[in-house]
Amino acid sequence: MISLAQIPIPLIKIVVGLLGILIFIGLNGLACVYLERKVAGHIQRRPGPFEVGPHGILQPIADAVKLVAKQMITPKGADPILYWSAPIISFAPAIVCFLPLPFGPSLQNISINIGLIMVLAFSSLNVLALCLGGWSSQNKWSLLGAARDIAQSVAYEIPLLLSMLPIVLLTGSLNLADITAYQGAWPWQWLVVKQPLAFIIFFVCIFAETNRAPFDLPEAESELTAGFHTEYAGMGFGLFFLAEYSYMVVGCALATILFLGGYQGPVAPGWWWFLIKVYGLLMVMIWVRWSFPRVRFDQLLNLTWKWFTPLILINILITALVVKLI
Amino acid sequence: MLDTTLDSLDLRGDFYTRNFQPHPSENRLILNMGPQHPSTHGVLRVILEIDGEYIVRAEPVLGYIHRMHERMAEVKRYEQYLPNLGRIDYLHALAWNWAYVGAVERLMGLEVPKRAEYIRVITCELNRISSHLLWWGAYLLDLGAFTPIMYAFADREIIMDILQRITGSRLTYCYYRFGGVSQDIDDKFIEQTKELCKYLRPRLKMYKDFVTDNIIFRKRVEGIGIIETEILRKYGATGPVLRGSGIAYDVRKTKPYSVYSEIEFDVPSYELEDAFGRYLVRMQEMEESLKIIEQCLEQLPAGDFILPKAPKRPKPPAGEVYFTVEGARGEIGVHLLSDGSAYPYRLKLRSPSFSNLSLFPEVVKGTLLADAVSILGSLDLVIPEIDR
Amino acid sequence: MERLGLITLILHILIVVVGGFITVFANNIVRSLTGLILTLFGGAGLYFLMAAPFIGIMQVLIYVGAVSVIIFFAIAFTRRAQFGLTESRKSSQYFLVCLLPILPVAVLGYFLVKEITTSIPVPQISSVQTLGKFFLGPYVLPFELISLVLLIAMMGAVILGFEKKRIQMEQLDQAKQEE
Amino acid sequence: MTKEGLGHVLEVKPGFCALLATGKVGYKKQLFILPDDLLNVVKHLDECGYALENITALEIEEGFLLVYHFNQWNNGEKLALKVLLTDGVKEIDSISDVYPGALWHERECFDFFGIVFKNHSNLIPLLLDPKENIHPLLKAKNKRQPLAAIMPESEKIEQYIKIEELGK
Repeated sequence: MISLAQIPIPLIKIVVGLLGILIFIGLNGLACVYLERKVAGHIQRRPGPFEVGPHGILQPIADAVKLVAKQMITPKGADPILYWSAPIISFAPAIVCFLPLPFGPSLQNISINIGLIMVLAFSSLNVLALCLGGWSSQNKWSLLGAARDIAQSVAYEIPLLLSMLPIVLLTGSLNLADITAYQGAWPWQWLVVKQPLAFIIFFVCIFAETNRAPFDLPEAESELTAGFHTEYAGMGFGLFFLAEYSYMVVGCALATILFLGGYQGPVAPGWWWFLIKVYGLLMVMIWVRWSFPRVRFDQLLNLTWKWFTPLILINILITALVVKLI
Repeated sequence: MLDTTLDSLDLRGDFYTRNFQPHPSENRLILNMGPQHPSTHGVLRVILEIDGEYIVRAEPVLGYIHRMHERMAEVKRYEQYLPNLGRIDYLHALAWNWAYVGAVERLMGLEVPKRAEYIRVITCELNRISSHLLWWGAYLLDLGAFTPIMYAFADREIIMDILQRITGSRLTYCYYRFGGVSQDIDDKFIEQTKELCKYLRPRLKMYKDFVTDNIIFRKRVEGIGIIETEILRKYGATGPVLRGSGIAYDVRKTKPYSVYSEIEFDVPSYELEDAFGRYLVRMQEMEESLKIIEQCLEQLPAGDFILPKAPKRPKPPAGEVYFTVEGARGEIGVHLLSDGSAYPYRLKLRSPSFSNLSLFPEVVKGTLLADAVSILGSLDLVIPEIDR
Repeated sequence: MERLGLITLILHILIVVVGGFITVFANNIVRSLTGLILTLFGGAGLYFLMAAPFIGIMQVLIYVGAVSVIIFFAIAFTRRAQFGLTESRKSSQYFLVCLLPILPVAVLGYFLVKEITTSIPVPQISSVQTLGKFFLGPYVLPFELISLVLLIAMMGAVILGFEKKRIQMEQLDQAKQEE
Repeated sequence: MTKEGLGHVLEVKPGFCALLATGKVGYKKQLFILPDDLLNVVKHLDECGYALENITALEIEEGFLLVYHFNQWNNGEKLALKVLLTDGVKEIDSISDVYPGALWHERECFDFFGIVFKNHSNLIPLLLDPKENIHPLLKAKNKRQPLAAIMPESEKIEQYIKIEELGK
């Protein structure tokens, strides 16, 4: 028998951390659903959810209950194993993405020296899940959605990776805690001041990465009905949904850590600063979604390949020169 | 063995899919857009042959809400058929009302009182604005913007409230009668309408800032769905689709009916030939409609709102009449043949959306799927009107 | 701790083996690919166990996240995959398939038995900086050559893409003219 | 089909079209032609820049009357072409080669009346169920009226025009 004391401490840390992350993802999903609906409501000059609980605060729970209680339908002719593994593949890597994020000065699950790449690697798995789901649904709209998703990932993935390089060049580290520590507490000490172009490109690419409007091409309700998740019902759709919100938070958290000073703030640094910045960026994402039309597919490719990639390459070159010279 | 299974797979689908192409070539996909699809606005179905996302061929399939209005006309008395007209184009119901009532009036030689004509113009233009507003919201929804439709509906609600007080219904109006209208307008209506005009002008300006000048929107409509004049002529397109290509043909101006000749207004037309041209025409038309309404309210004469001797159960003399009015989607025509009995002998409804949609396969060839949605939206289709 | 490590190792080997079997025996091309991805994942896990997390993550980022997705793109749109068609194999094919892995196992096994190397009990974690210095130091030529190959591959893809687009447009024009 | 019923039907020679009085109908011009001349006339109208507006049909005692509505954009002047199919003939040339917009209108007529349009590229039901072979606008024999009863104006022929001179 293994006694409790024999269990290695890192393992306990990871298990506790994972539990914490799962709770955070769940709560974040609820908060995001409420936020999205409420902000959308106010943008559209209507109150948003108002019936369940005061100011509709319990609406996300009602939504969750509805999703869980719904029948899970497998379409005729679909590949059942791949069909049901797709939402799981979409959701599971999101948990890993949270591991190296420093929420606060001492609130980091694993302090890995390649944290940035780890987040990127696991967030790129979402594409795979989307194509599997789209392909296995045995629905032509889903298939088109999957195709769009792959082409889109080819488009945004490169400028997204490149836009982080200037930061890595400046800080000389891939550890997210180090990058946060490199920046100061005051806004003019943040890296967004040194790298405004990289920040803009990074943030726009995050929209594409999370399939949010105006780059929600794989879903594109008005064109592909619902794209890759046309056929999903109940928690199958729910997991895709949760994954989307998780990736949104991961994207905004990365932007916060890389460009906005992470958990550092002018007064009393701590995890609250981190959350304020992350949810501030989330609000921007929601705001953009409800204000802009969708771009066309080739326009996204043009934007990323013809504008973002050359611009960010020039940016890297200049950064490298400056770093070398100073 | 593989080939035979492929063959049998290709032969799936209904009559129209099989008729479209029994054997699609390699790398091409036959796709059914509709009958339930978010951007076909109703139950239109378009069979597409796509290569990647490029559309090689398209064929609309109609008839999902076909109700045989023309047959219904032959078994109903003239006055019994009136409510049917509101159900043909549910967005601009009053124009259809007018087309039918006008045709019967012309056949019978009824002279409509001046006040009734003015009331008709006011209500019809109000209805046109509400129709264009809904199109505006729905079109942007097609392009992926979720918010404008909420704004459009909020504005449209005011117009519907105004019309509801007078006509008694909110959507499928049956307001016009042979020789006039069913109910006179009152001071409150006039006051509300004037307020609406004051309210809508800055709103339209806001819509321009909010949507028309948006770069993403511009890129989605400019140069998309170019329709040449020759195609428009051969397919008989009318309305904003025609005026978006630079031809200022408007029944209200070219062949004025009712009191349109006494009112000053412009017929907006843009020689852009693309979806943006059609968009601008409709946006401009709302302003023109406001102008018409304001003038009519000023010039509104006193008098009867319906001919005192108007027949409740008309029995027009034998003869033929073809009466056209300008609807929100184009020229609405009613071709009526009477044999002198209380039932129409034959009634043909010429719907503008029908002709406008028929050129869609021609325009959509070689465009992307996303553009097809944009083009379909820019034609402003109302499916019940096409299917009738 | 050691027992835990052993369990993890066996788990990863199992993932690799199961993934490999799925890849070979699945009668649907997309399922095969999924098996391949599983194998690659197991491989990434093994790198982690060998205290080379950078390589492991790169495996996930490049092979799973990028290469597999591109392969998916290529095969998912073939007609066979589109309609979910499956192929039945003959038993002789299964035999050949089983025979094939014996070769590398034999070669590797021979060297393992012949020259037993002593492994480091606790592996050292090499930092990214060391790796980078290696790539731009002693291995600069192969490193640059690889980037050149990648560049050429990218250019080729672009050229092929343009070519295909041109042919498509010609076909469309022809279809228009025919009407 | 008695000769008496046909007595009202306009006598048009091949190659000519009869210009009818319009009265209050709402057209600028009304032309009555023989089925064989249809394509010829439509080609002339195409050259004159007319837009196709509508195609409709009705069943009368003599047979089927097809009405083609054309329109001119610059002045809104409408022109109606009327073609009578007598003696149980249910076939007529399709004008879709000249006006592709006619494709759907003709399909609709095929749906409602069962009139077959020759050289139509895709003559399948447009609005009705393709499985049910019914033509809802056909009238019972006792309900059919003669042409003169529903179109009193069409008795008055103003003049005959040679088709070649139509454009003038």
